Amino acid sequence: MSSPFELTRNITIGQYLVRNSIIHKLDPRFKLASFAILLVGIAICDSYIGNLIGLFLSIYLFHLASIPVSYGVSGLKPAIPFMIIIGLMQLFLYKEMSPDNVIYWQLGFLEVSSASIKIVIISVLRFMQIIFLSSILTLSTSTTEITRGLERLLSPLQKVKFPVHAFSLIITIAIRFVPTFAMEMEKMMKAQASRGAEFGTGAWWQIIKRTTEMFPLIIPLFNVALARGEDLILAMEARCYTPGSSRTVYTQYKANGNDYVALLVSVGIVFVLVFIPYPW
Amino acid sequence: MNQPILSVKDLTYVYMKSTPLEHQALLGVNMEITEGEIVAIIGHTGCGKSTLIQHFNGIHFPQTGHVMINGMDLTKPKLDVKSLRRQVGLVFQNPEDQLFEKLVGDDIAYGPFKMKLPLEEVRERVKWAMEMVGLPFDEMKDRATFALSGGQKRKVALAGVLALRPKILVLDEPTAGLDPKSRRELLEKIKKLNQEEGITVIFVSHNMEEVAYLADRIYVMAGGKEVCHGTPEEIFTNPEIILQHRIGTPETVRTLHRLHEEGYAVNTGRFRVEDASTEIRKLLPE
Amino acid sequence: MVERGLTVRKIVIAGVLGAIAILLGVTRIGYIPVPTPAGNATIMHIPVIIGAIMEGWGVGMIIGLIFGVSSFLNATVVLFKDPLVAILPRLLIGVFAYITYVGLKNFNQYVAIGMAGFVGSLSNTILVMTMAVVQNYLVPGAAIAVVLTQGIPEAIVSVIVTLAVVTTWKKLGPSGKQKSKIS
Amino acid sequence: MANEPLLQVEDVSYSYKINSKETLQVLTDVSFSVQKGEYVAIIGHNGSGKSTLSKLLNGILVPEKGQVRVKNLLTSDRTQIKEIRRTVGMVFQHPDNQIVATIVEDDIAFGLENIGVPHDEMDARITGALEAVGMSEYRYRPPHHLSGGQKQRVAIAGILAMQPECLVLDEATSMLDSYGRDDVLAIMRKLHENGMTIITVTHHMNEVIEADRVIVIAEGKIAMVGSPREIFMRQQELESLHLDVPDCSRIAKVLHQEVSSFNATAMNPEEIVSEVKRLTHVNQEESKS
Repeated sequence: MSSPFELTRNITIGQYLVRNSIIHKLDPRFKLASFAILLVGIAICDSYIGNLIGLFLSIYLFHLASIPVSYGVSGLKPAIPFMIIIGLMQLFLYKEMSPDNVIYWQLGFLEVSSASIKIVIISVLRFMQIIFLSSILTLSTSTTEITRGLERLLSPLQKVKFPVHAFSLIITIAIRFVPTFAMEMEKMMKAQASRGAEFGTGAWWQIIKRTTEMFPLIIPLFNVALARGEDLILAMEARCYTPGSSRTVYTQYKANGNDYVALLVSVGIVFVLVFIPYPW
Repeated sequence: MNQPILSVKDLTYVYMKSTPLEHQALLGVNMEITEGEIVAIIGHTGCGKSTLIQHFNGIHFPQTGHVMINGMDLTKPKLDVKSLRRQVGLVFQNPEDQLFEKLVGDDIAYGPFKMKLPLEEVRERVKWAMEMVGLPFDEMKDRATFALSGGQKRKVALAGVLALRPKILVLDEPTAGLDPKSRRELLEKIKKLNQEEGITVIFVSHNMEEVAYLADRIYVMAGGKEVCHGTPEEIFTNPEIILQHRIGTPETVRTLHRLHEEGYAVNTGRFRVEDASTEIRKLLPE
Repeated sequence: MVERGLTVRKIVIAGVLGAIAILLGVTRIGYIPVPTPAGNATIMHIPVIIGAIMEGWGVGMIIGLIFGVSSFLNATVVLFKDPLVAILPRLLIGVFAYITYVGLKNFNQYVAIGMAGFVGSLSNTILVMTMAVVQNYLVPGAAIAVVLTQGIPEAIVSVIVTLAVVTTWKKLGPSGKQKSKIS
Repeated sequence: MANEPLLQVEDVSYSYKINSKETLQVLTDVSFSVQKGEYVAIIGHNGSGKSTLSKLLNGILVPEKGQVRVKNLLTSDRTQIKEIRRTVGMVFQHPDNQIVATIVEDDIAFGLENIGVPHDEMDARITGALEAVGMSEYRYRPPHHLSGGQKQRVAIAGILAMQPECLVLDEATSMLDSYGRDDVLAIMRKLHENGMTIITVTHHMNEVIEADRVIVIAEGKIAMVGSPREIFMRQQELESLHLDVPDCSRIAKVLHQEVSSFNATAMNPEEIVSEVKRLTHVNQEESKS
């Protein structure tokens, strides 16, 4: 019998898998940039062939990263019911006014046309690629690296007074405290349960009752978080942190050949996906 | 009437079973506690003591082995968890974090209200619980919880558990982080609950002065098992156990052990300041 | 005391509330079981609203971004695998909540906080649904139905939670001579 | 060059606003100074004002009345605040709430980045600081996998890397278990031996035994100042301030009452043992002769 209180088990932020692959070793700046470029390509590409190529390439990336494809597939599974619903809606409700759109079936405002079939299939393919790509990114890059990479990528924005470092510091703090709060929450759930707490007992329409029933968890969670925040403010000030003042940087990345290759290949793939006029 | 109120037999527990993070927390614990006792459970961080005490009120259930509490078998599938939790009150570490009602009285009344008791009875229980922990009922019940000091908040949290009227009170590090004054007050209240109300107390602690002050018996845990148990005097006189399990000892005991090492004949288990003084006095010339 | 830009306080509050937004998203605590088409009302956007009330729209926007990205990364529904639906609308929750709060706070603190909770929550639903229509996931009729059946209960939940958390933290507390239930 | 104190607190008063009308006076006319290399313990029960006092030492709070000087810099001078805070480093009570980053080494780098330490120098400083607290093997770990005591050691390393001249520990051991506390106390001892100025704020009497000087704070004022030995002798006064005396001091006192030649100022097991030895030895000598 497993305990209902093992919260930490369900936390999947930072699913980082330690491997020694080419993908893992990429400079996070370049990895993030390549990821972004590929996403844009996938979002624009609306041909069957282009999307199939994209799907094939994203599966190949798992191989490159020495990560079993099953990790990506498991990300797809929970989405299937919703995909079916959305797919059906698009299938019957999507309308397009174009001369070569063939309508196969029609009933009232419902219609199935060549355009609606295409949009369903393309959406499914696109969705799979996006899931696979983001899985590879999060499985091969630690959250720390993602944050650092993001900070460096955004650093040109400093010129227009965008507080890049403060921004990445916020994200770092958020990621840093998720496991802490999760443990806190776990303790809180146990403690309130021992005092007889029950959740979701009111009649289904009693919104207020059902909400206030969660108070024993929600209120302490926010209180503890904000109280910790107060402490952290002092600790950061005591360590000479002043927002906006100049600072040096500890982790420095140096891009090597592989990184540039990765970027170029990504641009190449986008070109292949978007600019080649495929027949379908 | 020598039936133990709580008994643990060959209890094992594995966290996150069948995941990569699997972690064996308990490897066959045995324990017997008699009604009216105060028992301390001590041991290094990660020895399994928190996991063990969370079995006592149905937060965890035995994976293998048995836990019997006041005649209830925790391995039975149709266990009435609610009734178990009324018999065993569990106070977690830093329990003041769990206060959520704006008013002291409301927070303490949370448990009794959840038991669907009539208002009159709830009030009686809150009043009793507050007085047991040393919070005057009339003066404190309408106070705002967030305006209290750390020590007072902890008393409110303890009262919130006491209001369930448990037979057994289980506390995880009850005085951690309190200042000496609040610490002493809280320890006195716990002792009073045991002596006047007959509540069986089980507590986990790192503070050996506190263990020496409260406990009738000590269980020492290490690596997911109980390694020995006995009265404080028995445990503190045993230098092997102390060394092997890195049990911190009260300063009094440390002094007596030092004297013992120097070849003086002293009883090393005399942990109270007065007793230790008497013990040393015997060595000195008239 | 008006301090410009991001102070240490703003950075830290945004960080810890962002952590709560992530935590609520990856565990079940973020869902309150009340009757809606989804089967529950989410409170994941409430840290955004609270951040905006406490530290202004900028902080609200950043927590909104964290919430959005986290819901994008954790999305199991295709709708939220689209950053335009998952992230963009979330940036504005805090802005709406903040404007509401500032507009009403001189009238009455409690009303201001409650309304900020309501407006912030409803803007979340409306903006997400708008983007869903724009991006062709839903037809306008379905989106309006969702706003009414999911958005309204969520907004009510949001009012209750926001009020409770903010008044506790700001120590607005029991106004005057409130008595406990057992008196 | 006269022996200029590292830290000077002069007639400092401080009060908190409870609401628009009421204020709560927490410190009244407190004065003391700390010399370089000194080990000072500030002790008092909760609400005595000791935590406020510690926050005045590096300019987190600025005195309402009076002044605080760090190496002759006024903490009220906000342009000097960075210099003041790199001179006086501060470790807080809750180990979890002072770690900013997701990896131990990044957290230690945080302070270094803030004070603009060049990149080439950082690595050596991080290595040194982690070694000083015995946490080198945890350099690449995320902090949430560490125990409370280990986190606190990381927090200390984060300050040490900034190479302060004085370390203030604001109840830094109160959330730790006994092992964690012993580890932190051992680090403090070692740092002090190497010349670091240490100010520890605590409510545990047995943590002040090693201090050169103890300052007892009660109701916002300095109630007693002296060596630990002098302070422990005033057992009744301490008890009236809700402060404990170490058990060994109490034993020594009891024994002194019965055997007047027993030194009443013994305050740890070693000193008790040596007193017993001295007296029994004398006794043996006497019986021989």
